[in-house]
Amino acid sequence: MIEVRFFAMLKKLSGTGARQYEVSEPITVLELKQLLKEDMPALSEVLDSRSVLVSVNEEFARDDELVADGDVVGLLPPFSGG
Amino acid sequence: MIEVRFFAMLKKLSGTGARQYEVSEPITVLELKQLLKEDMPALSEVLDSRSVLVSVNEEFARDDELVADGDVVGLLPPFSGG
Amino acid sequence: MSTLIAIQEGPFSVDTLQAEVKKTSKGIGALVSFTGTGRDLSKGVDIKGLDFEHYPGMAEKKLMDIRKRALLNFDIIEMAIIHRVGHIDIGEDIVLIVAASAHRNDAFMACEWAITELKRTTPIWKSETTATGDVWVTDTP
Amino acid sequence: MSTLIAIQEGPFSVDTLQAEVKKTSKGIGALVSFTGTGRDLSKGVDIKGLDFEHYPGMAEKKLMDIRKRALLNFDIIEMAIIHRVGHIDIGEDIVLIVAASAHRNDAFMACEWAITELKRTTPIWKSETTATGDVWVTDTP
Repeated sequence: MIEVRFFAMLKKLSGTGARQYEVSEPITVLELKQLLKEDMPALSEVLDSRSVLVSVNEEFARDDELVADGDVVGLLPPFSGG
Repeated sequence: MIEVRFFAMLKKLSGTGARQYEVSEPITVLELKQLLKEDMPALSEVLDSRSVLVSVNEEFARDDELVADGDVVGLLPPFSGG
Repeated sequence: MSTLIAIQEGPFSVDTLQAEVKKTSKGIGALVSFTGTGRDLSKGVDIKGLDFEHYPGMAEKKLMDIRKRALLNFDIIEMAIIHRVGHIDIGEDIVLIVAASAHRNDAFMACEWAITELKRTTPIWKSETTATGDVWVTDTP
Repeated sequence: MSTLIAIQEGPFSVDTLQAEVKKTSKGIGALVSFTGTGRDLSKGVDIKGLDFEHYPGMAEKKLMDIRKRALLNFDIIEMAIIHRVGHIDIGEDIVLIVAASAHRNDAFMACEWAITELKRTTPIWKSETTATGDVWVTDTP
Protein backbone atom coordinates (compact mmCIF):
# COMPACT_ATOMS: atom_id res chain seq x y z
CA MET A 1 0.00 0.00 0.00
CA ILE A 2 1.18 3.54 -0.84
CA GLU A 3 -0.38 6.34 1.18
CA VAL A 4 -0.87 9.60 -0.71
CA ARG A 5 -1.51 12.69 1.39
CA PHE A 6 -3.13 15.87 0.10
CA PHE A 7 -2.55 19.34 1.53
CA ALA A 8 -4.16 22.78 1.37
CA MET A 9 -5.89 23.37 -1.99
CA LEU A 10 -5.18 19.79 -3.07
CA LYS A 11 -7.11 18.53 -0.06
CA LYS A 12 -10.03 20.66 -1.22
CA LEU A 13 -9.67 19.59 -4.87
CA SER A 14 -9.42 15.89 -4.06
CA GLY A 15 -12.05 16.09 -1.33
CA THR A 16 -9.88 14.04 1.01
CA GLY A 17 -6.77 14.27 3.17
CA ALA A 18 -5.31 10.91 2.18
CA ARG A 19 -5.84 7.94 -0.12
CA GLN A 20 -4.29 4.49 -0.31
CA TYR A 21 -3.14 2.74 -3.45
CA GLU A 22 -2.29 -0.94 -3.81
CA VAL A 23 0.78 -1.56 -6.00
CA SER A 24 2.19 -4.94 -6.94
CA GLU A 25 5.69 -3.55 -7.50
CA PRO A 26 7.50 -0.19 -7.11
CA ILE A 27 6.36 2.55 -9.52
CA THR A 28 7.87 5.94 -10.34
CA VAL A 29 6.48 9.20 -9.00
CA LEU A 30 5.45 10.00 -12.59
CA GLU A 31 3.49 6.74 -12.84
CA LEU A 32 1.84 7.47 -9.50
CA LYS A 33 0.80 10.90 -10.78
CA GLN A 34 -0.77 9.21 -13.84
CA LEU A 35 -2.65 6.84 -11.57
CA LEU A 36 -3.89 9.78 -9.47
CA LYS A 37 -5.07 11.71 -12.51
CA GLU A 38 -7.12 8.73 -13.69
CA ASP A 39 -8.52 8.22 -10.20
CA MET A 40 -9.20 11.91 -9.54
CA PRO A 41 -9.60 13.93 -12.75
CA ALA A 42 -9.99 17.12 -10.69
CA LEU A 43 -6.25 16.90 -9.93
CA SER A 44 -5.15 16.60 -13.58
CA GLU A 45 -4.48 20.26 -14.20
CA VAL A 46 -2.42 20.95 -11.03
CA LEU A 47 -0.46 17.71 -11.37
CA ASP A 48 0.55 18.71 -14.89
CA SER A 49 1.40 22.30 -13.92
CA ARG A 50 4.67 21.37 -12.16
CA SER A 51 3.80 23.80 -9.37
CA VAL A 52 3.00 20.80 -7.18
CA LEU A 53 6.00 19.20 -5.46
CA VAL A 54 6.06 15.59 -4.37
CA SER A 55 7.55 14.17 -1.19
CA VAL A 56 8.32 10.52 -0.48
CA ASN A 57 8.65 9.74 3.22
CA GLU A 58 8.98 13.47 3.99
CA GLU A 59 11.80 14.14 1.50
CA PHE A 60 11.35 15.92 -1.82
CA ALA A 61 11.22 13.44 -4.71
CA ARG A 62 11.68 13.81 -8.46
CA ASP A 63 9.44 12.26 -11.12
CA ASP A 64 11.84 9.35 -11.77
CA GLU A 65 12.09 8.32 -8.12
CA LEU A 66 10.57 4.97 -7.15
CA VAL A 67 7.70 4.61 -4.71
CA ALA A 68 7.09 1.25 -3.05
CA ASP A 69 4.72 -0.47 -0.70
CA GLY A 70 4.71 1.25 2.71
CA ASP A 71 5.88 4.63 1.41
CA VAL A 72 4.06 7.84 2.28
CA VAL A 73 3.75 10.28 -0.58
CA GLY A 74 2.87 13.95 -0.10
CA LEU A 75 1.35 16.14 -2.79
CA LEU A 76 2.55 19.62 -1.94
CA PRO A 77 1.09 22.74 -3.56
CA PRO A 78 3.26 25.92 -3.56
CA PHE A 79 4.32 26.77 -0.02
CA SER A 80 3.16 30.00 1.63
CA GLY A 81 4.51 29.83 5.15
CA GLY A 82 6.45 32.57 6.88
CA MET B 1 29.93 81.23 31.26
CA ILE B 2 30.60 78.26 29.03
CA GLU B 3 30.04 74.88 30.62
CA VAL B 4 32.38 72.11 29.41
CA ARG B 5 31.33 68.55 30.16
CA PHE B 6 33.68 65.56 30.24
CA PHE B 7 32.67 61.97 29.53
CA ALA B 8 34.08 58.48 30.01
CA MET B 9 37.91 58.45 29.86
CA LEU B 10 37.98 62.28 29.63
CA LYS B 11 36.16 62.50 32.93
CA LYS B 12 38.87 60.33 34.43
CA LEU B 13 41.69 62.28 32.72
CA SER B 14 40.34 65.66 33.75
CA GLY B 15 39.31 64.45 37.18
CA THR B 16 35.94 66.16 36.88
CA GLY B 17 32.59 65.86 35.11
CA ALA B 18 32.23 69.53 34.20
CA ARG B 19 34.06 72.84 34.34
CA GLN B 20 32.96 76.41 33.74
CA TYR B 21 34.86 79.04 31.77
CA GLU B 22 34.21 82.78 31.75
CA VAL B 23 34.50 84.32 28.25
CA SER B 24 34.15 88.02 27.44
CA GLU B 25 33.09 87.28 23.84
CA PRO B 26 32.35 84.22 21.65
CA ILE B 27 35.38 82.02 20.94
CA THR B 28 35.84 79.16 18.45
CA VAL B 29 35.84 75.51 19.48
CA LEU B 30 39.56 75.47 18.57
CA GLU B 31 40.25 78.40 20.92
CA LEU B 32 38.29 76.64 23.66
CA LYS B 33 40.40 73.51 23.17
CA GLN B 34 43.55 75.67 23.55
CA LEU B 35 42.16 77.13 26.75
CA LEU B 36 41.39 73.61 28.05
CA LYS B 37 44.86 72.33 27.24
CA GLU B 38 46.43 75.20 29.19
CA ASP B 39 44.06 74.64 32.09
CA MET B 40 44.34 70.82 32.09
CA PRO B 41 47.62 69.62 30.52
CA ALA B 42 46.47 66.00 30.99
CA LEU B 43 43.97 66.57 28.16
CA SER B 44 46.53 67.88 25.64
CA GLU B 45 47.25 64.63 23.93
CA VAL B 46 43.64 63.48 23.38
CA LEU B 47 42.47 66.94 22.34
CA ASP B 48 45.16 66.99 19.65
CA SER B 49 44.46 63.42 18.49
CA ARG B 50 41.21 64.35 16.68
CA SER B 51 39.57 61.21 18.09
CA VAL B 52 37.65 63.44 20.49
CA LEU B 53 34.49 65.01 19.06
CA VAL B 54 33.00 68.21 20.38
CA SER B 55 29.33 69.03 20.86
CA VAL B 56 27.82 72.47 21.38
CA ASN B 57 24.38 72.37 22.94
CA GLU B 58 24.09 68.66 22.10
CA GLU B 59 24.95 69.01 18.41
CA PHE B 60 28.30 68.03 16.88
CA ALA B 61 30.48 71.09 16.30
CA ARG B 62 33.53 71.71 14.15
CA ASP B 63 36.69 73.52 15.25
CA ASP B 64 35.66 76.80 13.60
CA GLU B 65 32.24 76.94 15.24
CA LEU B 66 31.65 79.73 17.79
CA VAL B 67 30.89 79.07 21.43
CA ALA B 68 29.29 81.83 23.50
CA ASP B 69 28.17 82.57 27.01
CA GLY B 70 25.49 80.10 28.14
CA ASP B 71 26.53 77.34 25.74
CA VAL B 72 27.12 73.78 26.94
CA VAL B 73 30.11 72.07 25.33
CA GLY B 74 30.64 68.31 25.43
CA LEU B 75 34.02 66.64 25.01
CA LEU B 76 33.21 63.26 23.52
CA PRO B 77 35.75 60.44 23.29
CA PRO B 78 35.16 57.69 20.67
CA PHE B 79 31.71 56.16 21.12
CA SER B 80 31.32 52.53 22.09
CA GLY B 81 27.59 52.03 22.53
CA GLY B 82 25.56 49.26 21.00
CA MET C 1 17.38 21.28 20.86
CA SER C 2 13.68 20.49 20.53
CA THR C 3 12.71 23.78 22.18
CA LEU C 4 14.66 25.60 19.47
CA ILE C 5 12.50 24.29 16.62
CA ALA C 6 8.72 24.19 16.91
CA ILE C 7 5.48 24.24 15.01
CA GLN C 8 2.69 25.18 17.38
CA GLU C 9 -0.85 26.56 17.50
CA GLY C 10 -0.44 29.05 20.33
CA PRO C 11 1.47 32.32 20.47
CA PHE C 12 5.22 32.55 21.12
CA SER C 13 7.46 34.95 23.01
CA VAL C 14 10.55 36.52 21.46
CA ASP C 15 11.99 37.08 24.95
CA THR C 16 11.55 33.41 25.86
CA LEU C 17 13.10 32.11 22.64
CA GLN C 18 16.00 34.56 22.83
CA ALA C 19 16.64 33.49 26.43
CA GLU C 20 16.59 29.86 25.29
CA VAL C 21 19.12 30.65 22.55
CA LYS C 22 21.36 32.66 24.88
CA LYS C 23 21.63 29.67 27.25
CA THR C 24 23.71 27.86 24.62
CA SER C 25 26.75 30.19 24.83
CA LYS C 26 28.22 33.13 26.75
CA GLY C 27 29.97 34.16 23.55
CA ILE C 28 26.78 35.53 22.00
CA GLY C 29 27.02 39.27 21.36
CA ALA C 30 24.22 39.72 18.82
CA LEU C 31 20.73 38.33 18.41
CA VAL C 32 18.75 39.12 15.28
CA SER C 33 15.13 38.08 15.24
CA PHE C 34 12.59 38.09 12.45
CA THR C 35 8.90 38.09 13.35
CA GLY C 36 6.35 37.69 10.58
CA THR C 37 2.89 39.03 11.43
CA GLY C 38 -0.55 38.97 9.81
CA ARG C 39 -1.06 42.11 7.71
CA ASP C 40 -4.48 43.60 6.96
CA LEU C 41 -3.66 43.89 3.26
CA SER C 42 -2.30 41.46 0.68
CA LYS C 43 -1.82 42.58 -2.93
CA GLY C 44 -4.37 45.34 -2.37
CA VAL C 45 -7.04 43.04 -0.94
CA ASP C 46 -8.38 43.45 2.62
CA ILE C 47 -7.56 40.46 4.79
CA LYS C 48 -9.73 39.55 7.76
CA GLY C 49 -7.74 36.59 9.05
CA LEU C 50 -5.31 33.83 8.16
CA ASP C 51 -5.19 30.07 8.54
CA PHE C 52 -2.05 27.97 8.33
CA GLU C 53 -1.80 24.28 7.59
CA HIS C 54 1.41 22.22 7.64
CA TYR C 55 2.65 18.75 6.81
CA PRO C 56 3.21 17.37 10.33
CA GLY C 57 6.62 15.74 10.61
CA MET C 58 7.99 16.99 7.31
CA ALA C 59 7.58 20.68 8.19
CA GLU C 60 9.46 20.23 11.50
CA LYS C 61 12.14 18.25 9.65
CA LYS C 62 12.60 21.07 7.13
CA LEU C 63 12.93 23.66 9.92
CA MET C 64 15.57 21.53 11.66
CA ASP C 65 17.34 21.26 8.32
CA ILE C 66 17.35 25.06 7.91
CA ARG C 67 18.89 25.43 11.40
CA LYS C 68 21.54 22.82 10.59
CA ARG C 69 22.48 24.43 7.29
CA ALA C 70 22.53 27.91 8.88
CA LEU C 71 24.97 26.68 11.54
CA LEU C 72 27.16 25.20 8.79
CA ASN C 73 27.08 28.07 6.33
CA PHE C 74 27.13 31.17 8.54
CA ASP C 75 29.36 32.19 11.42
CA ILE C 76 26.54 31.93 13.95
CA ILE C 77 26.37 30.27 17.36
CA GLU C 78 22.72 29.20 17.42
CA MET C 79 19.41 29.48 15.56
CA ALA C 80 15.82 28.86 16.65
CA ILE C 81 12.62 28.80 14.62
CA ILE C 82 8.94 28.73 15.64
CA HIS C 83 6.06 28.70 13.15
CA ARG C 84 2.45 28.88 14.22
CA VAL C 85 -0.36 26.99 12.51
CA GLY C 86 -4.14 27.20 12.76
CA HIS C 87 -6.03 30.49 12.84
CA ILE C 88 -4.11 33.77 13.05
CA ASP C 89 -5.81 37.13 13.50
CA ILE C 90 -4.54 40.32 11.82
CA GLY C 91 -1.70 41.75 13.89
CA GLU C 92 -0.84 38.41 15.45
CA ASP C 93 2.60 36.82 15.06
CA ILE C 94 3.05 33.92 12.61
CA VAL C 95 6.71 33.03 12.54
CA LEU C 96 9.82 33.77 14.60
CA ILE C 97 13.44 33.17 13.67
CA VAL C 98 16.27 34.01 16.08
CA ALA C 99 19.90 33.96 14.93
CA ALA C 100 22.70 34.45 17.46
CA SER C 101 26.36 35.24 16.77
CA ALA C 102 29.42 36.88 18.26
CA HIS C 103 29.27 39.74 15.74
CA ARG C 104 26.08 41.23 14.39
CA ASN C 105 26.70 40.91 10.66
CA ASP C 106 26.58 37.10 10.74
CA ALA C 107 23.29 37.02 12.66
CA PHE C 108 21.66 39.47 10.22
CA MET C 109 22.74 37.40 7.21
CA ALA C 110 21.72 34.05 8.70
CA CYS C 111 18.33 35.32 9.88
CA GLU C 112 17.46 36.82 6.49
CA TRP C 113 18.62 33.68 4.69
CA ALA C 114 16.60 31.44 7.03
CA ILE C 115 13.26 33.18 6.47
CA THR C 116 13.77 33.08 2.69
CA GLU C 117 14.69 29.40 2.93
CA LEU C 118 11.69 28.67 5.17
CA LYS C 119 9.33 30.17 2.60
CA ARG C 120 11.00 28.14 -0.16
CA THR C 121 11.33 24.72 1.46
CA THR C 122 8.92 24.26 4.35
CA PRO C 123 5.55 22.57 3.66
CA ILE C 124 3.31 25.18 5.27
CA TRP C 125 0.31 26.74 3.53
CA LYS C 126 -1.57 29.94 4.22
CA SER C 127 -5.18 30.67 3.42
CA GLU C 128 -6.42 34.24 3.56
CA THR C 129 -9.95 35.13 4.57
CA THR C 130 -11.28 38.00 2.47
CA ALA C 131 -14.75 39.49 1.97
CA THR C 132 -15.31 36.98 -0.84
CA GLY C 133 -14.17 33.87 1.05
CA ASP C 134 -11.06 31.86 1.84
CA VAL C 135 -8.22 31.66 -0.68
CA TRP C 136 -5.09 29.51 -0.55
CA VAL C 137 -2.06 31.68 -1.24
CA THR C 138 0.14 30.28 -4.00
CA ASP C 139 2.79 32.94 -4.47
CA THR C 140 4.85 34.41 -1.68
CA PRO C 141 7.47 37.11 -1.99
CA MET D 1 6.63 58.34 20.48
CA SER D 2 8.56 58.61 23.77
CA THR D 3 8.07 54.92 24.56
CA LEU D 4 9.72 54.08 21.24
CA ILE D 5 13.05 55.72 22.14
CA ALA D 6 14.62 55.21 25.54
CA ILE D 7 17.85 55.15 27.47
CA GLN D 8 17.30 53.29 30.71
CA GLU D 9 19.12 51.44 33.48
CA GLY D 10 16.83 48.42 33.79
CA PRO D 11 16.24 45.51 31.42
CA PHE D 12 13.89 45.67 28.44
CA SER D 13 11.50 43.22 26.79
CA VAL D 14 11.56 42.52 23.05
CA ASP D 15 7.92 41.36 23.24
CA THR D 16 6.84 44.59 24.90
CA LEU D 17 8.68 46.83 22.45
CA GLN D 18 7.45 44.85 19.42
CA ALA D 19 3.87 45.11 20.77
CA GLU D 20 4.35 48.87 21.15
CA VAL D 21 5.62 49.13 17.57
CA LYS D 22 2.78 46.96 16.21
CA LYS D 23 0.21 49.32 17.75
CA THR D 24 1.19 51.96 15.21
CA SER D 25 -0.15 50.10 12.13
CA LYS D 26 -2.10 47.05 11.02
CA GLY D 27 -0.05 47.06 7.82
CA ILE D 28 3.04 45.66 9.56
CA GLY D 29 4.00 42.25 8.18
CA ALA D 30 7.61 42.03 9.33
CA LEU D 31 9.48 42.97 12.48
CA VAL D 32 13.25 42.68 12.60
CA SER D 33 14.91 43.18 15.95
CA PHE D 34 18.54 43.47 16.89
CA THR D 35 19.57 42.74 20.47
CA GLY D 36 23.14 43.42 21.53
CA THR D 37 24.30 41.45 24.56
CA GLY D 38 27.35 41.41 26.80
CA ARG D 39 29.86 38.81 25.57
CA ASP D 40 32.40 37.10 27.81
CA LEU D 41 35.22 37.81 25.38
CA SER D 42 36.43 40.95 23.61
CA LYS D 43 39.50 40.82 21.34
CA GLY D 44 40.61 37.68 23.12
CA VAL D 45 40.36 39.17 26.62
CA ASP D 46 38.02 37.71 29.26
CA ILE D 47 35.31 40.18 30.24
CA LYS D 48 33.69 40.06 33.67
CA GLY D 49 31.18 42.86 33.23
CA LEU D 50 30.37 46.08 31.38
CA ASP D 51 29.45 49.61 32.37
CA PHE D 52 27.81 52.10 30.06
CA GLU D 53 27.80 55.88 30.41
CA HIS D 54 25.88 58.28 28.17
CA TYR D 55 25.50 62.00 27.56
CA PRO D 56 22.00 62.54 28.98
CA GLY D 57 19.87 64.53 26.57
CA MET D 58 22.21 64.32 23.60
CA ALA D 59 22.18 60.50 23.46
CA GLU D 60 18.35 60.40 23.43
CA LYS D 61 18.35 63.13 20.77
CA LYS D 62 20.70 61.09 18.56
CA LEU D 63 18.51 57.97 18.91
CA MET D 64 15.42 59.99 17.92
CA ASP D 65 17.40 61.29 14.97
CA ILE D 66 18.28 57.73 13.87
CA ARG D 67 14.58 56.78 14.01
CA LYS D 68 13.61 59.86 12.00
CA ARG D 69 16.20 59.21 9.32
CA ALA D 70 15.33 55.50 9.15
CA LEU D 71 11.67 56.40 8.53
CA LEU D 72 12.76 58.79 5.78
CA ASN D 73 15.33 56.60 4.05
CA PHE D 74 13.84 53.10 4.27
CA ASP D 75 10.40 51.76 3.40
CA ILE D 76 9.59 51.01 7.02
CA ILE D 77 6.50 51.76 9.09
CA GLU D 78 8.06 52.25 12.51
CA MET D 79 11.31 51.96 14.46
CA ALA D 80 12.03 51.78 18.18
CA ILE D 81 15.36 51.88 20.06
CA ILE D 82 16.25 51.19 23.69
CA HIS D 83 19.80 51.39 25.07
CA ARG D 84 20.66 50.47 28.63
CA VAL D 85 23.25 52.30 30.74
CA GLY D 86 24.89 51.49 34.05
CA HIS D 87 26.20 48.05 34.91
CA ILE D 88 25.58 45.10 32.56
CA ASP D 89 26.50 41.52 33.42
CA ILE D 90 27.77 39.03 30.81
CA GLY D 91 24.79 37.58 28.95
CA GLU D 92 22.56 40.56 29.71
CA ASP D 93 21.00 42.64 26.96
CA ILE D 94 22.48 46.07 26.17
CA VAL D 95 20.63 47.49 23.19
CA LEU D 96 17.44 46.72 21.27
CA ILE D 97 16.37 48.02 17.87
CA VAL D 98 13.05 47.04 16.31
CA ALA D 99 12.25 47.88 12.69
CA ALA D 100 8.77 47.20 11.29
CA SER D 101 7.71 47.13 7.65
CA ALA D 102 5.16 45.63 5.27
CA HIS D 103 7.81 43.46 3.60
CA ARG D 104 10.77 41.90 5.39
CA ASN D 105 13.61 43.19 3.26
CA ASP D 106 13.05 46.81 4.29
CA ALA D 107 12.99 45.96 8.01
CA PHE D 108 16.24 43.97 7.75
CA MET D 109 18.01 46.82 5.95
CA ALA D 110 16.75 49.53 8.30
CA CYS D 111 17.57 47.55 11.45
CA GLU D 112 21.11 46.80 10.33
CA TRP D 113 21.66 50.40 9.28
CA ALA D 114 20.32 51.71 12.60
CA ILE D 115 22.67 49.71 14.82
CA THR D 116 25.66 50.77 12.71
CA GLU D 117 24.48 54.39 12.90
CA LEU D 118 23.92 54.13 16.65
CA LYS D 119 27.50 52.98 17.17
CA ARG D 120 28.75 55.82 14.98
CA THR D 121 26.72 58.78 16.24
CA THR D 122 25.34 58.19 19.73
CA PRO D 123 27.34 59.49 22.71
CA ILE D 124 27.43 56.28 24.74
CA TRP D 125 30.60 54.80 26.20
CA LYS D 126 31.39 51.29 27.35
CA SER D 127 33.95 50.27 29.92
CA GLU D 128 34.95 46.62 30.20
CA THR D 129 35.90 45.02 33.49
CA THR D 130 38.78 42.58 33.01
CA ALA D 131 41.12 40.79 35.40
CA THR D 132 43.46 43.79 35.22
CA GLY D 133 40.84 46.48 35.83
CA ASP D 134 38.33 48.67 34.00
CA VAL D 135 39.10 49.89 30.48
CA TRP D 136 37.15 52.35 28.35
CA VAL D 137 36.58 50.88 24.90
CA THR D 138 37.69 53.19 22.11
CA ASP D 139 37.19 51.13 18.98
CA THR D 140 33.97 49.33 18.08
CA PRO D 141 33.41 47.12 15.07
